[in-house]
Amino acid sequence: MVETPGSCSGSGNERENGARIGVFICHCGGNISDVVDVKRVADEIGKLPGVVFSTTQMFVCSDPGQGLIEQKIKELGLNRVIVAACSPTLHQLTFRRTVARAGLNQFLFEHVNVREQVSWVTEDAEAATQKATRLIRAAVDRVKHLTPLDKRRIPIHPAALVIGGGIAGLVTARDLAQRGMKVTLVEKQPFLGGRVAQLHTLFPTGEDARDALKRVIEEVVSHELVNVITSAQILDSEGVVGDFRTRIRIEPRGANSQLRQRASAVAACPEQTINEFDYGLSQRKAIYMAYPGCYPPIPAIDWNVCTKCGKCVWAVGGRGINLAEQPREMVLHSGIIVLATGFDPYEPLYGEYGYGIFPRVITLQQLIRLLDPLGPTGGRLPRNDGEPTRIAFIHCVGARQIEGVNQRQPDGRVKDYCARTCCTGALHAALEIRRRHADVMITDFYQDIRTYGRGHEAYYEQASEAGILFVRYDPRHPPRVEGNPKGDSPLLVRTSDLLTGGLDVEMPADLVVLATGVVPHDISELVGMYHCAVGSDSFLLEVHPKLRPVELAVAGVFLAGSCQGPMDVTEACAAASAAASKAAALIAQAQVEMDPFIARVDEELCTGCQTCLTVCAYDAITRDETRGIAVVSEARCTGCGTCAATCPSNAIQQFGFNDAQVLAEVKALLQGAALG
Amino acid sequence: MSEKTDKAGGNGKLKIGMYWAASCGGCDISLLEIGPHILELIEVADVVLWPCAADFKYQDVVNYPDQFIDVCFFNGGVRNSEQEEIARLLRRKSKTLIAYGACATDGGIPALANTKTVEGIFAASYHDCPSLDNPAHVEPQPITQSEYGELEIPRFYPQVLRLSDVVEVDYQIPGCPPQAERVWEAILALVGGQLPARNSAVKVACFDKSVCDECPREKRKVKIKEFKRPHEAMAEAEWCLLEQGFICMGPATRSGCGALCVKANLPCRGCYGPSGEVQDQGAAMIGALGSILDASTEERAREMIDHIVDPVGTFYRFTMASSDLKGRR
Amino acid sequence: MAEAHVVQQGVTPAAVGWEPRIIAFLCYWCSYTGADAAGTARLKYPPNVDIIRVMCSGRIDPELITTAFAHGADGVMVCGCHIGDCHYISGNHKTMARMPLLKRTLVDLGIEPDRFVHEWVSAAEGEKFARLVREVTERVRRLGPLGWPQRMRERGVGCGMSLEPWGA
Amino acid sequence: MTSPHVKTNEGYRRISIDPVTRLEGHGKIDIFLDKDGEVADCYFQVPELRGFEKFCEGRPVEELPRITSRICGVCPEAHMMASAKACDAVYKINLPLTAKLLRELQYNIFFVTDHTTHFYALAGPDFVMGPTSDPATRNLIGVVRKVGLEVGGKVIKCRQWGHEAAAIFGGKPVNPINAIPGGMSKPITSEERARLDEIVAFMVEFAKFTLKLFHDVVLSNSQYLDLILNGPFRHETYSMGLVDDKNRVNFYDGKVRVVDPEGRELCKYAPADYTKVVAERVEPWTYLKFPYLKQVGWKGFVDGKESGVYRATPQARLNVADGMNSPEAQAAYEEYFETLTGDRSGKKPVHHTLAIHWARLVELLNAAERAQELLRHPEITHPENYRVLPTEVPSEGVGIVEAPRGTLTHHYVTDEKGIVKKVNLIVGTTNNHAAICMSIKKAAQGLIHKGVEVTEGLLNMIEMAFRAYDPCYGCATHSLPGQMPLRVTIHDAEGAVIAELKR
Repeated sequence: MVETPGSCSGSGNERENGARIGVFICHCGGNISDVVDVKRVADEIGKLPGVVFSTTQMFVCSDPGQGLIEQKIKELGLNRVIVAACSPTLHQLTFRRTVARAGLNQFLFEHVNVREQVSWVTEDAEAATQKATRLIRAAVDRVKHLTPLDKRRIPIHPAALVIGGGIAGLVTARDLAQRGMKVTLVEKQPFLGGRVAQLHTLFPTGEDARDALKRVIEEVVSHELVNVITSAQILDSEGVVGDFRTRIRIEPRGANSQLRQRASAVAACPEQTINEFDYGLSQRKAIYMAYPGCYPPIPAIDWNVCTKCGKCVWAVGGRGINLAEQPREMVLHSGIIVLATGFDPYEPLYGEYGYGIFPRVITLQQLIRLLDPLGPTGGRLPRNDGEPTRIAFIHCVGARQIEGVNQRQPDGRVKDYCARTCCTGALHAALEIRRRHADVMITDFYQDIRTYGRGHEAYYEQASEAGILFVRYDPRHPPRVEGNPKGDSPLLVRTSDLLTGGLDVEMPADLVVLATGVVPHDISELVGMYHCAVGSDSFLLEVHPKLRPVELAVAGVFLAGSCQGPMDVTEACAAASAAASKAAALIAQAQVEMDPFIARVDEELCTGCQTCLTVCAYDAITRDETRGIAVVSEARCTGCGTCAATCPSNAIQQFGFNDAQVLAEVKALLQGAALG
Repeated sequence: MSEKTDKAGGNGKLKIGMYWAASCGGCDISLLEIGPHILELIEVADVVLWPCAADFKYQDVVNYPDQFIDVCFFNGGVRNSEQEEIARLLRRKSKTLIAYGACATDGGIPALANTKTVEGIFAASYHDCPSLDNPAHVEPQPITQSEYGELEIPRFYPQVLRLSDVVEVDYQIPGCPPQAERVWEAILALVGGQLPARNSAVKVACFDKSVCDECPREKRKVKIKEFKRPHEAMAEAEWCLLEQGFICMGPATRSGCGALCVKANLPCRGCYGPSGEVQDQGAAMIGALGSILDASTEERAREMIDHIVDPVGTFYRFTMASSDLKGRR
Repeated sequence: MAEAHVVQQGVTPAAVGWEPRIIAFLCYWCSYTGADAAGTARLKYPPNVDIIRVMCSGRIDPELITTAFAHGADGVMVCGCHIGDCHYISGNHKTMARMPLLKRTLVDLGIEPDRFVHEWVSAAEGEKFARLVREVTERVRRLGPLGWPQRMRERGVGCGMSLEPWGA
Repeated sequence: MTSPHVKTNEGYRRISIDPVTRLEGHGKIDIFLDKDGEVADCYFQVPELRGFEKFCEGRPVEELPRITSRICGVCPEAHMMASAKACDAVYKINLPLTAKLLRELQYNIFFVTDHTTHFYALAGPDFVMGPTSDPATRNLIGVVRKVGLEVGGKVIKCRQWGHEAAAIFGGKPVNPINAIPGGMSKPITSEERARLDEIVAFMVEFAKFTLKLFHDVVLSNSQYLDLILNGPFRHETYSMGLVDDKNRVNFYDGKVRVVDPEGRELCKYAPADYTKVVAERVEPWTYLKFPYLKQVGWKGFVDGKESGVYRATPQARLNVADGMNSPEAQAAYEEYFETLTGDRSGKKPVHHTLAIHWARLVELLNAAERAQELLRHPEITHPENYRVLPTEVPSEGVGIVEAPRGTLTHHYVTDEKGIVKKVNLIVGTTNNHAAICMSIKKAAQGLIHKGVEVTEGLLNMIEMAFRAYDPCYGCATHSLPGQMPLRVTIHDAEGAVIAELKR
């Protein structure tokens, strides 16, 4: 261990704005020290003005390592601490806590990355050692400009708003309630259940989807802390973490719990419309129940279809139906918000694999409805003459698309991501068909089979054993679906089979099932309202895919389920529980702690030019008309620093990243470079 | 040695000097702009150097004791060897040396020459010019032999320097030219000893806000749809020129001028130099401008930016010599 | 000739063992994590690029870049999240407009385009980051030292030229 | 400043006047005396260069009026106007009436201000105080003290109101910016017109007063008159100046007319043709070029009909013109020529260098009167016609105005986007460069003889020859004028200082 108090006696420190810097360089058990000569670096750094202690450690993150930091802070009165080790994404928080334990403000700590960005990427040991020295030297100059910062603390109203009544929203609401949190669950549709209600059985367990759903709904609606609101539409939302005010509009249901003879009310209705629950495979009335055993178990009236003819009212003797019911508005007060807005199945473009042209080309979702004993056909597949004998599945429809090969979507992009659920889903359905009709011949056109989930691979094996024929197509030349000139079956699927070295395959089919991908449910108005980050795949974007997977960058807003990306039911529930626990933890703190790296306006320097007012994506900057200067709302600011780079007078500075600090880094890194 | 020096020296009045080096003379004129105050000024102060207005001589200045001049206003930057020497001389002879005007503080318009080479400048004047008659390709030389002896002219420097590049400066008075009212206020503050502690970074006779602060035009908080050059469109009278798409340096420019150019319906070009604690006016403006484009794609952003035909000449119109990079490579 | 009036300009040729000095400004969420990914994958790249971390590429003030060149950087890199993937919604949209504008300005001042690189690097693109560093370092190496500070000192910036002849 | 180690050749003495004071800009004079103490030769050197021609390249042409006005802060309007006119030509714009009126109006008001400055601050002291009076008082303040505070007040008021007028047009009192391709950046309101009317009315009165002052102080002083008529300050050159379609003096617009020493027209050219008439020589010992008349040719620093040397001064403008465009000024014009040539028609040119001061005052009156006339034009406050937008593709253009110090030419070439590719400038003072050298030499030869003691007053009289041109080396060199006061050193044959003149 090298200790070098020499070069920086008291006076020296005064010149360095009184900084007493301790530097701890990690061997990382050789990960760093095998390449970087850490001892030499410690020596070099020890000579810098302001540095009163410089040492190396086998594992700085270990208990002895952290112990040493605390000890030296107390012993030498260190007021700045630098650790050069792995990436800050791993241990920055660890060491902040360490220095805090020793009574030093945690933001007087600086983390230098000499593993991921030095020892692991550099071959030449000498060069790596010099680079490490430069980076730490820059940190030394940077920390001289650091000031103690406090995390922002904002009180939290102990209630949660969950948006979306699908499986993810339900699970989130349940978990929150079970943790004793007050929850309001709002659903746009008149009925809960979302997409899962439209499934028949669930993989990999094969259990009945609606039974599972029913159990969750029971747990939710029976819980006294949960308030469920259906037919609810979000109008606008204001406020910040801890104190959101969300205004909603509740469409009139038309029917209420006094309605006894529900069946006759529905039967009496003369109006028919397409039943979106069956993906257009059936019709429903203007007053309807979404599905058998749906919740709430009360019919709802579709006002777009209802003519207010009154027949239903007559049929039930006027009790329980009110055609004059008016919409209501209310404001929901919550400390946090969970978005569980779900997905929509990919709707193939007209003519994509013959979709829309040939009635016998259907989507996997439609097939699942057809297989449902309670579905439009009571579980029977469409007949032509006799049971269909040949069914072709085509995978990756509206998924893993290739620019230039697949037709662009209305948004100008192609759906290049894997929808993850359709492989298993398709095989699950195919096997179901085989179980029911031993004689059906099934061909499965795929580019890759991705039955990645636990127990999912079994479907693939069973399918192969069950004699389902797999044809692998080249994604650059996807199969073509055509009408069949020969009468034996209405359709033809053509492609060349990679498995047989590109042999041309021409497969007659009575039914073509498109295993379609998934797209996020359109929530553009919510995205604007809550300043959500959205990925190029137009799913909502978490703060960090691994480290903070269920949080949005906007404090207090969480993600649950497939609004974040394609998920099967298992994953959606897991994500929902994760979101619930994160949200609950936040509420439990009673106050929220936020990183202090926010922007602040120097009132002296602000010239009132108003350039910054349009740049904040979070509307955190407003103009104080009386003083004619800009003001940053601490609670709204997410600390990106964009406004700081915008301000033409450098009047806006970002804590932790102000000009002095970053410029000090730049100049320190370039020491000596000036000599060419 | 002339009695007038003693006169200037003897009566305990403030002794002021005004010198013009690498500038256009507008600064001297701007000092005359204080108008009637001139008569007040000569009551409290003696001019001991003001070449364009009075016959005080180089020899006098040389003979003045060091620190003899109480306040010396030095306008213009340093373009040649003579100007550097005079700057050093006046620093020696002055208690307070003030860089007066954009050329002295930031290089000013002449520092646009820092974006060109010396060879290019000479070529444009002496070799490649439509009205030229110079078959022998003659160029001015520092020393020329005549039949009677050597003739000498000063060395031309590689680029324009600020006064503070050459000598220690006590205060900066920005502006092209500085506004008379501001200057008179500063002179009064000076006489009353109310100026802040001297420091080459201290700017006086100006405000800390930006030109927008003095600009009467309305901000509508909209992003810029497209850029327009001043001659390409009629500007809406009451509305912020920048929001209309005319590049206006106002947001990145120190106030004090009274937003005169915008009031004349033309965008600010930044003659008062950077505002706040900014070092590099151009970089600050680029940071601001880039943040307020109404462009959602890179292509659109590039299209818009391509209509900014002369970034350097626009963002560094007056401050090339004080910018981070100082000039062209 | 004009030279008669000017001290000879131009930096001394690349000192033996000269190594390019390149500063890279990276946003924390995408590009910095991308650089970490390169490390985790043990991809090798030259040691000439020193990384400075900011929360969002929108924080990267052009003044940071002019300062870097003015203090002797031979090259500068700016990396942020791909357009559409910004964790602060649209911080990188500002970068998207600032950097090309700044680049044109730098080029007009004689800084070769290859010395200033602006690229999008996602958290997953460790390979891309490593490749970028290799390419940029190589290009800058071919261009040689920029040597801005001594170039300007030779022209009298900050010190004057004290050129003879003149009288006094 | 001359370096101590600059060599003077065997057998000669050097007198350095470095620099000349009370002019805008920096000029340096080296006089060489032979063994007999007679003037062997005399060099006037301009030690600066700024390179506007070069650094205007790459700039958008519409910015040049704002950039080139910084060539000279003493006459920024001149450069702004010439530049704006060149821009109009580049874009092939025909200005609407109100735009033309406003520009000429602003320009004439500027002329009043500028001529006032020169007469009272720069030239006046020599006459009011006397050529050999105490240098300490030989300045504006001295003048003010002598003629009285009331007059001084007028002078200051005239300048101040002049700049207030400039501000009304251009926003800025110094370095205005308002002339742009296609016209002016803003119209003037009837309120502003009313205020301008007040200002201009005062200026007319002030101009008359100044002419009277010149009569009382100068013309009625026989010594001065003798100095003007018979002093070593006369030589015959060609004259150049801008005239309107009736060959009357016009500062803002028209064609450039050149007459020979006898007053016969040599040529009359449109701005675009300037290169057919004027060419510029380069000498190694000065940064400033020497324009001359191509048709006549460069014969060195000599005057007369055979030499291409010409002058472009207030006097030259009167010489080339058949008259003035305003009544009072016309009267003054006739008196001027009658007094100096005996021919009130103005057909016979005046060549007395010191009489340029008088000519300047005739112009002062003309500018004020002309401004008054323009201001009363009904279209002057038209709310739209102050500007048009360019429609043509920009290419090349020349703009010419009369700067107070001579004919000012701006010549631009641009690409199809209006980005400047080439700039050429011939500014007022440069036209007179050769003539100035000659006047100085002539004055020196006339004044310095064997045995004559070289006094400060004597040297100031050499400076007077120079000052008459109101030369502006800010303009001329488009350089950064730096002035040093007068110092005279007399070296002996070995170059050693044998006498250091102190004032």
